[in-house]
Amino acid sequence: MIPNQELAKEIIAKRVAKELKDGQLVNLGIGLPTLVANYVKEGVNIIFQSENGMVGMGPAPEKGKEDKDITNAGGVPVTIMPYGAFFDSSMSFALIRGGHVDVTVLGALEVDQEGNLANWIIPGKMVPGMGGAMDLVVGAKKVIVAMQHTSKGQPKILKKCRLPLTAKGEVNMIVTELCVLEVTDKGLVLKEIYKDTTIDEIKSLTEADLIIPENVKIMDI
Amino acid sequence: MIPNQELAKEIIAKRVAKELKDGQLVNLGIGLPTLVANYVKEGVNIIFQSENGMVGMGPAPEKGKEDKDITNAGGVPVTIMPYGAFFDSSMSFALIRGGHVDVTVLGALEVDQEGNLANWIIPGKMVPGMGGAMDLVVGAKKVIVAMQHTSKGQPKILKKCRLPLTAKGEVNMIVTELCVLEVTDKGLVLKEIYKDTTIDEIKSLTEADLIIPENVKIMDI
Amino acid sequence: MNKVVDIEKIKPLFKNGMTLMIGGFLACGTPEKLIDLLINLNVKDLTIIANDTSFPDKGIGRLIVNGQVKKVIVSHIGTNPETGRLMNEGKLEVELCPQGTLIERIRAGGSGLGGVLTPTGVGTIVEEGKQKIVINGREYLLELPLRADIALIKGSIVDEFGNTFYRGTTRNFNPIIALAADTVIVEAENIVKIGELRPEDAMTPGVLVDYVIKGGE
Amino acid sequence: MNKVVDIEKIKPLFKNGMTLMIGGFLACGTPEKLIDLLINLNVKDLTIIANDTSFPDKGIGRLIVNGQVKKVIVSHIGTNPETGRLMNEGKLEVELCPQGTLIERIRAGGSGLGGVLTPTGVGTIVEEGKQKIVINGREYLLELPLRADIALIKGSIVDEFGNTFYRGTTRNFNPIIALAADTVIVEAENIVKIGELRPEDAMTPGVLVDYVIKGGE
Repeated sequence: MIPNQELAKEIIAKRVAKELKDGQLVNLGIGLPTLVANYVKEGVNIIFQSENGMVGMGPAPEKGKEDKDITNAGGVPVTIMPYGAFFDSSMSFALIRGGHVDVTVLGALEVDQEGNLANWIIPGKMVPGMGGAMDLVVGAKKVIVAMQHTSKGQPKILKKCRLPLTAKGEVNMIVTELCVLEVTDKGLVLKEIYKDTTIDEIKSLTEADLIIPENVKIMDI
Repeated sequence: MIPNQELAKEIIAKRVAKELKDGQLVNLGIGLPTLVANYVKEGVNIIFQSENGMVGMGPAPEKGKEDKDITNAGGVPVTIMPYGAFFDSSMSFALIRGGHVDVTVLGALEVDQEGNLANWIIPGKMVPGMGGAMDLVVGAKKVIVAMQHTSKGQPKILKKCRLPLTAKGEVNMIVTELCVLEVTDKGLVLKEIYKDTTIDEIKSLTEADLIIPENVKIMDI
Repeated sequence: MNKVVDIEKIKPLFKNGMTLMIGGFLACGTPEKLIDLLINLNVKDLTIIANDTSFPDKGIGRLIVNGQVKKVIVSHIGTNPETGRLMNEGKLEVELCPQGTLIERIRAGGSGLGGVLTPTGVGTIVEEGKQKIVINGREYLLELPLRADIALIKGSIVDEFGNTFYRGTTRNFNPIIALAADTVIVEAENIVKIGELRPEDAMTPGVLVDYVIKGGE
Repeated sequence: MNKVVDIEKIKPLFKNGMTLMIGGFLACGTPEKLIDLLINLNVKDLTIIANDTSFPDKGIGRLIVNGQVKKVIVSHIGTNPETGRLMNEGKLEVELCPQGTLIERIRAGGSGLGGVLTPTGVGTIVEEGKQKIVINGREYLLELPLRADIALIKGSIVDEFGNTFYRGTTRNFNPIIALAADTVIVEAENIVKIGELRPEDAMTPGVLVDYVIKGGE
């Protein structure tokens, strides 16, 4: 376990950043996934999409230089890169649902060994709504779930999601502070583990069945 | 009969022009309907749509002042009024099919007493294609057929169209050089006749059944 | 051709029980002066179709807090706790719709389409009560059109005829809802004379607009 | 980030039997230099999806006259007598599609929709072989998506990243086909540096574009 929350998030964000390839169009969800942008390597040009109507989203503006007309999907002022474009919501989701977004990175409440994802509602408790998440998960070419491995010690990687789904069988990869899992037809394959954990620890913190190949690599971040 | 073709077309165009009300968005088909624009009264502002991607279409440019990037649906250079807008084809047909076009004026090969229209194909002979006509006839709030009453002496206003239809039951009004017909649930009502014709002559040149009210007006153009 | 009116002029348009579409994404691109007007008029039992219910002190959020809304059709309510509270108390009906589906439903309503087939929501509770159609072996949900009585739009630069240019990310739902309502009102940050906007910049053609009112900057 | 290439570079992309979408409306907004290239390469058995087959001496019309086309999916062929002649001789397959339906089918193909329901064509031969769906008592045709291997686009001002601005009525099918093809090539009337186009003017976002080539003016 990585009790330090900040370190956990940093590990996840760094590892996800390594999945992004030069020239890709990427949508980062609110919260933890947003941190990924901070760890993209120099020389790797990633184009960020914001589903409220922009590609080429840039970093946060300097204090006092905020432009009220340029915000991200969280309603927060951002900037746009010189190669960026603004458009309306129907174009934004044409890009998303039409397979033009290469990678989407989202958080999860639960994810399971069939690639199902639940991240938009806890009935009777928290009903934020799905926003653009359902379209992103269905439409993006690659779906990466970026989340802490457990929630209050309880597994979030399950045999079968119990919460209402965001999408069925669309997740391709799960990155936590402990490991990298690939979703395959046969189930979840453990690809990498963090240097300070063990396969046994990961198994103990995961409800889903894990396929453990012979050579599980140490997460390189 | 009005043997003078030019006069016939002028009568039709003048009469259709009177149907257009201030502020309406109007699409004029290629050919005869285009002439309607010449007869709109001073002070009546009609906004013309061209389905290739413009509202606020203006008159033909002066010779030598053509702009290759501003053409109408016939591919011919036109101008745009200061209140006009350019857009793509999906927006253009959102306007058309979405009921935002108040009036469309089209020619016809045949029209019938149920408001059916045929104007896009003579199988084995002439297959120009429907272009935007099917969408216009289905989508516009009011559909006016503007055509000469007969073709080579043969009726074009039929009991039932014989050619493949452009749309079913969408025509609201038929304007020829001889008369104005309104399409109603009960059939075609003769509303006006041209000053130099008679109801009997119109009947003899029309295959469709006509409903003749007590007071048929003289066409006021 | 001049559609610019004093805000007094449009007051009679609003009635209790109406369906409104309102532009904006978390208040970016929302016509705040028109929201002020709705609060002033205190019209009730509104159905609001929009991306979200904003924050309690901004845009649509203010109508929620002021108890004027009977139902919302939105993709997200998480930024306005009052929406969730009223929903849980049974005082506000919330229909959640995936964002991409919501904007397509509005576009369909405004462009004469009977519906669209989307893969979004298949296998989730979003599919409940909806027709499923299989195309080339893949399941799609048939999503139906949405329309409103009035659309409230925020434009950055608007000419007197209603041609509207949206700056930055203020565009979002605005140009699409302009297609899907019986009456369209644009709140303009800047009003210019006819002819001052390039025809290519009229992201909403003025022909769709009924009234232009001057908003704040 | 610079996608501007010499026209030689894109030659290997074209193969016999491909499906191409080509922008333009009666040649206004058609990339003529890319048409030149196709004629030069003499690729055959093409399927072309476009608004029309233009005139015999312009745009797509030239490919028809040159005998390179196996099938067209268009709304209109009346301005090119050669299209009709080849069709009647059984040498060219012509699928006619209402213009509004055609652009929606392309948009659906480019935006992940499984289809759209349109009232256009109901009660005509256009409905043959298509599923009819009744929504609120009105009949609609289920029209299916279209996609292509390559989209050929004409832009008025294009930056090196591919962001494209269309002047006047040259826009027509161009921004929609840019969504619906595996490879997108823009012929630019004017090429500018990245940053010289306002982000609001990128009617086709550069992220959709693979190659930019310099066209004539």
